[in-house]
Amino acid sequence: MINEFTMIDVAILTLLAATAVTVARIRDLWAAIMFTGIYSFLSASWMLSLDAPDVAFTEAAVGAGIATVLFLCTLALTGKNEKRFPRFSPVPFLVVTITGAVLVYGTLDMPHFGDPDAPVHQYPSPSFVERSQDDMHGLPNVVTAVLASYRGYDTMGETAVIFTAGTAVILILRKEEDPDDKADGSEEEAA
Amino acid sequence: MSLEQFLGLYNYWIVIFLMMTGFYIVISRGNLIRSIIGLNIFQTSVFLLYITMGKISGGTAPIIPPALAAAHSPHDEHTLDAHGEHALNGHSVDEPGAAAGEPIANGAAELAEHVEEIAEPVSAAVTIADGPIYSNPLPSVLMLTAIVVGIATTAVALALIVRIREDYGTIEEDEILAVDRRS
Amino acid sequence: MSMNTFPIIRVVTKLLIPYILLFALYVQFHGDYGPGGGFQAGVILAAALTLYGLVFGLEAAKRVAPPKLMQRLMALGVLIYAGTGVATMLMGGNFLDYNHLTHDVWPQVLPSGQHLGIFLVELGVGVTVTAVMTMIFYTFAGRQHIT
Amino acid sequence: MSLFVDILSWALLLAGSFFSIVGGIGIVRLPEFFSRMHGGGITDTLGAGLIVTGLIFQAGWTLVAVKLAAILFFLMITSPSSCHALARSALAHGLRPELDRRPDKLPELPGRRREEPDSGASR
Amino acid sequence: MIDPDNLIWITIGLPLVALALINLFGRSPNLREGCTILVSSVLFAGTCLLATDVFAGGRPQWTVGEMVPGFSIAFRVEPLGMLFALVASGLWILTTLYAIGYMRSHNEGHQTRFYSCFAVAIFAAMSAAFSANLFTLFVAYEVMTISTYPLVTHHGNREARDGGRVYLGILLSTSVALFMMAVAWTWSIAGTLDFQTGGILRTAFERGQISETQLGVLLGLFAFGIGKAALMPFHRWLPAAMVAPTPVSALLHAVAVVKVGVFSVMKVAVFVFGIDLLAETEVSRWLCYVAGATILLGSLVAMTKDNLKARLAYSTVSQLGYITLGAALATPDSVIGGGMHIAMHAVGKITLFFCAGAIYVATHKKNISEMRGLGRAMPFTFIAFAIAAISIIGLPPGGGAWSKWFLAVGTVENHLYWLTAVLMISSLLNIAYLLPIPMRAFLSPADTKPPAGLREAPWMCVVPLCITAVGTVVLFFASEWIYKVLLPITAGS
Amino acid sequence: MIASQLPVLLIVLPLMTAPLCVLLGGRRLAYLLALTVSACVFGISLALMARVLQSGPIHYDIGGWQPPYGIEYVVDYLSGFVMLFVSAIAAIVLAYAPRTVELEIPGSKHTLFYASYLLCLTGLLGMCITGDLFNVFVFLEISSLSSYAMISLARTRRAPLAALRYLILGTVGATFFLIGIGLVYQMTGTLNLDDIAHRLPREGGPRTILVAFAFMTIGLCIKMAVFPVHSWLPNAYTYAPSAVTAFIAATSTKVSVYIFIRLVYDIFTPEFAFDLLPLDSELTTLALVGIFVASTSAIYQSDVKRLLAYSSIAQIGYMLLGISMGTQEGLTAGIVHMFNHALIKGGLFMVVGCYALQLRSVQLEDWRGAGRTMPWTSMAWALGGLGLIGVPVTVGFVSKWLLLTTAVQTEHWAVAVLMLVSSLLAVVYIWRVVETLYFHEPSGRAARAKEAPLSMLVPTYVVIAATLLFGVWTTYSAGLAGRAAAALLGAGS
Amino acid sequence: MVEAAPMLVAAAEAVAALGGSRQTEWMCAVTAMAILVTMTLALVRAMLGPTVFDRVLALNMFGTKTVLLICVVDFLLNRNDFLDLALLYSLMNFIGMVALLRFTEYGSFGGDRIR
Repeated sequence: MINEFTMIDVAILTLLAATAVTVARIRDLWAAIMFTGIYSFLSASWMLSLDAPDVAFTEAAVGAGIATVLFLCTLALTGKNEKRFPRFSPVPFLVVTITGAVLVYGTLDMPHFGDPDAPVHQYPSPSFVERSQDDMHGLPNVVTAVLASYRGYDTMGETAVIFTAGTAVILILRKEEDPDDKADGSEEEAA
Repeated sequence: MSLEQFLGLYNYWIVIFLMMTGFYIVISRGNLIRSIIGLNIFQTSVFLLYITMGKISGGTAPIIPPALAAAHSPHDEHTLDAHGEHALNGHSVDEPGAAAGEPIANGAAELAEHVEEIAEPVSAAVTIADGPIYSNPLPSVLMLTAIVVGIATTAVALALIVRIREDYGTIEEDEILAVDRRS
Repeated sequence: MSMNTFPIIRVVTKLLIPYILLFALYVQFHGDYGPGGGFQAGVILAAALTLYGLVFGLEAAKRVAPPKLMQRLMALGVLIYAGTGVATMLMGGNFLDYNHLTHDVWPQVLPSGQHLGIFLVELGVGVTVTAVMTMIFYTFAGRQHIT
Repeated sequence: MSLFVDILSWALLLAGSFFSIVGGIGIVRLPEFFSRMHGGGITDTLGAGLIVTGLIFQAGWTLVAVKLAAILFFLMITSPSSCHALARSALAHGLRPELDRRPDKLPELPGRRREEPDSGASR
Repeated sequence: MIDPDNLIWITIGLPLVALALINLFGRSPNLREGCTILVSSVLFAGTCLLATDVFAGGRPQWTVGEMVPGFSIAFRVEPLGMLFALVASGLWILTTLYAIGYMRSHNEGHQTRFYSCFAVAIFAAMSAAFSANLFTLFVAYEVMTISTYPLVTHHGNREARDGGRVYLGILLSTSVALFMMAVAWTWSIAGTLDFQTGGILRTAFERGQISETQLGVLLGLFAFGIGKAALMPFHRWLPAAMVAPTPVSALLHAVAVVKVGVFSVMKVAVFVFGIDLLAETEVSRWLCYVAGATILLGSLVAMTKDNLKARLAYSTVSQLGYITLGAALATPDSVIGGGMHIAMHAVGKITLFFCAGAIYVATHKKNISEMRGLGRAMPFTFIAFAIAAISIIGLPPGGGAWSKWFLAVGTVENHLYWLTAVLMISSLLNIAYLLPIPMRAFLSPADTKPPAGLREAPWMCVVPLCITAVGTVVLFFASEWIYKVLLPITAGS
Repeated sequence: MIASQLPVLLIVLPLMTAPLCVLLGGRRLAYLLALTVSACVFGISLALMARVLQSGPIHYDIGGWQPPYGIEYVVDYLSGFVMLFVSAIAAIVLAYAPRTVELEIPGSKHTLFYASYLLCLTGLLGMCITGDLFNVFVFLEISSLSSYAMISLARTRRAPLAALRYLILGTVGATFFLIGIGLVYQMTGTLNLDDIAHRLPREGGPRTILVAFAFMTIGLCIKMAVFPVHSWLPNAYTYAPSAVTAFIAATSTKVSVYIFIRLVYDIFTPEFAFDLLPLDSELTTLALVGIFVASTSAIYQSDVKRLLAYSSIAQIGYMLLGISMGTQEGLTAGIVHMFNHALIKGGLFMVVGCYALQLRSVQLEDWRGAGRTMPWTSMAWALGGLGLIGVPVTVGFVSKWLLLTTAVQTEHWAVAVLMLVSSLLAVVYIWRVVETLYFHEPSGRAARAKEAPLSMLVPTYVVIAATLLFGVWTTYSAGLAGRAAAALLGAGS
Repeated sequence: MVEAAPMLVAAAEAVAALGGSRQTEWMCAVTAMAILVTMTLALVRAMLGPTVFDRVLALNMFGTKTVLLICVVDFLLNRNDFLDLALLYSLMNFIGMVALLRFTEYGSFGGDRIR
């Protein structure tokens, strides 16, 4: 069943592949970063077409927004130019090829794309979508329901991850001579 | 390898290709920032893998439009499942051209009368063929978490790279090695 | 150091930022109904602050959202989230069992304990994410160059 | 009425698509940066504007239309301003339009970059 | 009268009590050493008490519990172990006494550590002696290795380190790589590790779970794995350990370490394989050859050594060969001879070491060639040396005569006449390297005039060595009693 | 009510205390909070274990949702056991930490450091307690991220680099794990561990499941630092602050091993993993090669922390050996070695911290002769080292013995022999340090050094004493491990 | 049970109102393809781009085209609540551009340079 969705699907996938290869091959680091942003945009678009708007939303915000800014910040701090472009190295390529081949081998028994009989769609029964209307008293967004309630504990872990990352970044980059015991490592660098 | 198989799996394969591109960037060991970029791409592609799993043909995003949600009453939880199902089934997204009113009315009437007799031909034609199926929300939820984990890792990695650059004066793998060897 | 050489960007940014904030709030509180939620809202808020910082300089951004405050908010968000779980425990349920939350707080908007719980939890996520993302930007941008 | 609106919106969509592709071809085929900006401009303003307007017609007077309008507003503000900034930046970095081949062009002095950025843009 | 079962944990626990007291009073030497003496005396008394029961036919036992799931620490006293325990605990008193004199006159450091490790070593010796299964024996064996390492390297200098390296290296590697493997293997085929009269491998062998060749390999793993038995070529640790202070050498060579080694070999031969099985299958024949070679080579090397302690060390290697031979011959007489030799050699060799130490304390001389004419200044020491040497050589009225006799009988019973010859030659060699020492001391004139004021070592050193010298003679007359008490272990299953 | 909520408190308490530290600020307060909470967590895990022993596994539905929908906690023998020692080590290391933290981490970072420490603990415990596969990933990342930060804190410039290398490899590992989770999810439609175990199509080995298993294994192997993918570990352990090294080395890899055990025995079942995939033989080979390579590298290190790091890699090999044998005894050995190695390595790294504090160096040459000026610390090293070697009466022996008997029983002769031989390599590298401490003239630093402060020595000795205690009393180490193994195999088949 | 029927009908109609006609869907598909083609072209320029600015220009254009694509796909999928996403995209695109400009122009994000 090839329809317009398939066409969009193929087109976005092709663009994704092209972007990924470009990132791998482009010389300028900043350009690689920008292409990573593009990659995020594209994958978000594809996620959207795969009925995952929440993920698309997040991926766009994170991958294309925050991550790009962070990468550029780092690049500004470390110097723009990559000194030596890595030559093609056969060993990593071999590793990657083998890994990829194994994965492809693994796909052969997978339920096909969009197959309604896939275990993912058959189990648990009733599905989250069916249940959540009762459980959540009419909360429309099932993803939110699953995220915050059914798997709220995961999300708490996620919050903890973010908090950990914040703490980690401050720990790593705070000035050592900072005499202030409390918060804020960078306030005295005004001007 | 049949065409059907190819069509059913090519999405996975491209995603695998993307993953491996990212993985290659990580392990080809050049610039540290580039490694992190590779890591980013690798992870993003894994997100794609998950999202592909959640997709169901002819499905739609697991956000139940408020109008439909309103049809649910929180009180009659007893029969709620059946109602919800049929209310959804009443509408067919993929047949926009058809005059929507009649079959829905039919279906709804049928349902209202004989919820149990769903197997009856008339209603069956409406319900089974193409109800709005919702894609699985669980992969989305997992990936929301994974995205957060990914950006957290990226942030920490970049912070480390800044420190390394300040201490070593370079972020190239081989130069760092050289500096280390000298000292 | 702000982007003094780009007056148009400055103007446009000034124009946009209120709307971005509005958008963030919309995403935060509309997350139950459409795509979005605490995390996304947090990122957008942080992006707004980042944009402000990019265009008007780090110091300006720090005046708007002081790092000390942000560092505390980082912690606060996690506490809100886990605190909600603890509250459900104190009310006799399992951890994060929102059905045990009283839901007569605002019946029109939050018709059930689940709604209230999700609301609180998303708020926690939003606060943490905003604070952490902003903090991360501050720390990176505030780092001095060594050439 | 409904059909008329539909047809109008289809036309807008098609036009938008056309300009979009034209702009795309422009950005690939045109010879140098400043002329390519022209291609980019076409897609960003004409293409985007027409398509979004077409969609607004599709949506009718609903919240969706408001959102679309907001998007259009956003695009119309941000895209040109970033293009403008880009051009400025390009000029400041010494990139000269192909047509601007003055013989008496001054060599770039690193120290003067900030002071004379407008010389190219105002012409 | 205390219940014999309780006596087991009392006797095993006493050295640990001593350990605690030693560390408690570490700061006041008199109190510390007084405690050691006191506890060791009590221990000896307790052991004697226990011995009366065991030799009367009692088999007290005490199970501590599982140390590793399925493997318990358990104790069960039988005559061979009892004999060993008696020797060890009795000699501990004397060694302590001697050590006090030696250590004080040398102003050695770390004395608290020294006495602590000593106590732990005795603890390990007692545990090994009473062990009811191979697992317990192995654990005790390893504890012994570790606890004696600080003693060997007591001086803490480069020489001590090198000696310690060899000591620990050989003992640990053999025990881990071979002994442990052998224990595990035994367990896997026999299903148990409990010592039983008549052996535990018999049924497995009869069921065909282990072939004759494998049995031989297993025996080899045991024989070489128990490195403390100093079977060649794993004997190098013994001379290397000579860097230790003399009381330690005495402990190592006479009381604890080597005796644990040969005792383990005996135990394995008698209670794991069973002498009947060994005799039937003749898998231990090769071990006889190795033991014979060790006996001969040990004596030959001892001849070449001028350093007194080194000579004694190689003598020990040779003598240990006798005991191993006793086990390997696997006849009742030879086994009893081997068991007896544990006691005989212990008392004899400790006397020799005490003498060596006393000489060193008094004159600071280590080499035999420097000892001419010392006998007149130190008559007690050298007379004791002579008596003990006679015992080691195997001449009456030394106790060694009997044990060597039984071993010789064993070789004849096995029709291994050339081994009988080896025993004879070795005894001749013993004479050649041991007797000249007291002879020269008394008969040769000194090369140089001994310094004025040269006299016996402190009484704390001399008294113990006199007692042990008398002991060798006493054992000569007590041998029949020993024979009788050891007889039960040779009974068939 | 509290009793039924204990499983949650175990996680939520440290999770909430971490932000509380940040919120309140003040390093002293943060430390006290962290210490109190980690002690509480230890108490809670004790209580949970007691309940499990009393009334069987505990299930707790978070949010009140039944498992296929919600996430559940499962506390059974295995997870309870792992949590017990992880929380114990965390509490003890925290009690030990302040002096070294003061020295090695800039003062302004202390508050956040303790917050990170708590987060790391949360992550580790969360991985153990959860019954949901994806949740494992989330908590894995919490612990990993906080450990990256903590590793990078040391003042040496190599620390951030080590942390980054760890991060890159660790993230690749985690991503592989994530891919594996995805594939499993796709084939079962569920993430709950029990559910997966029931629903996983194993018949005929679907290719997707094989690949999923392979990816999860590789991912975990990276986290466990199994031989070919271990390269992150030496640097990370070497350059991290002492307290961090002690904590991470003792707990982090163990928790990954725990997940691996869960994976093999609970989810995929040994029949699938070992019969369909030749995972056992491959893992055994890898483990053995890893043991030899890592132990040999350890011998040549001049940096003591690095030496211990390589030894950790080798020890992981022993755990894998046990796990890959596929029998209950082997599994018991693997599990108990997790516990034992946690104690030993924790203790040894704490000792290293003591030296680092007093000598300001972890280079072996700077430690020369420190045995005289820091006798207690040095003795702790020696005792801990004995545990690592696997001498009887230490915990190391228990696991080695179990491994050996299993190998012999299942007739993996080569494995048994190689394992024993490899454990001799440990003697070499541990003893090198011991000799440096005791048999060299004190270096400049060591001569001036004083004994480590009591606040560090006491926790260190608590751990060291535990290595001795659990070496003889295994009811709650090997005993629990045995029950855990029995439960795993009972449920799996 | 009987009272629920009118509500069901109302709900069904509401959903029907969201759906467009078949032709519109087709139109949208065409537009989407056109946008994708433009995106491809932009990507080509971004890869070729001799100067930094060409690349930035192309990337910017790519971003705005993505926004449009989202809008169109929304209509294609009949899920208009995704439009928030388009808004977010344009916002992120803008921020990315500003960050890039700041990067190329100032080479720093706040702190001073020390030499």
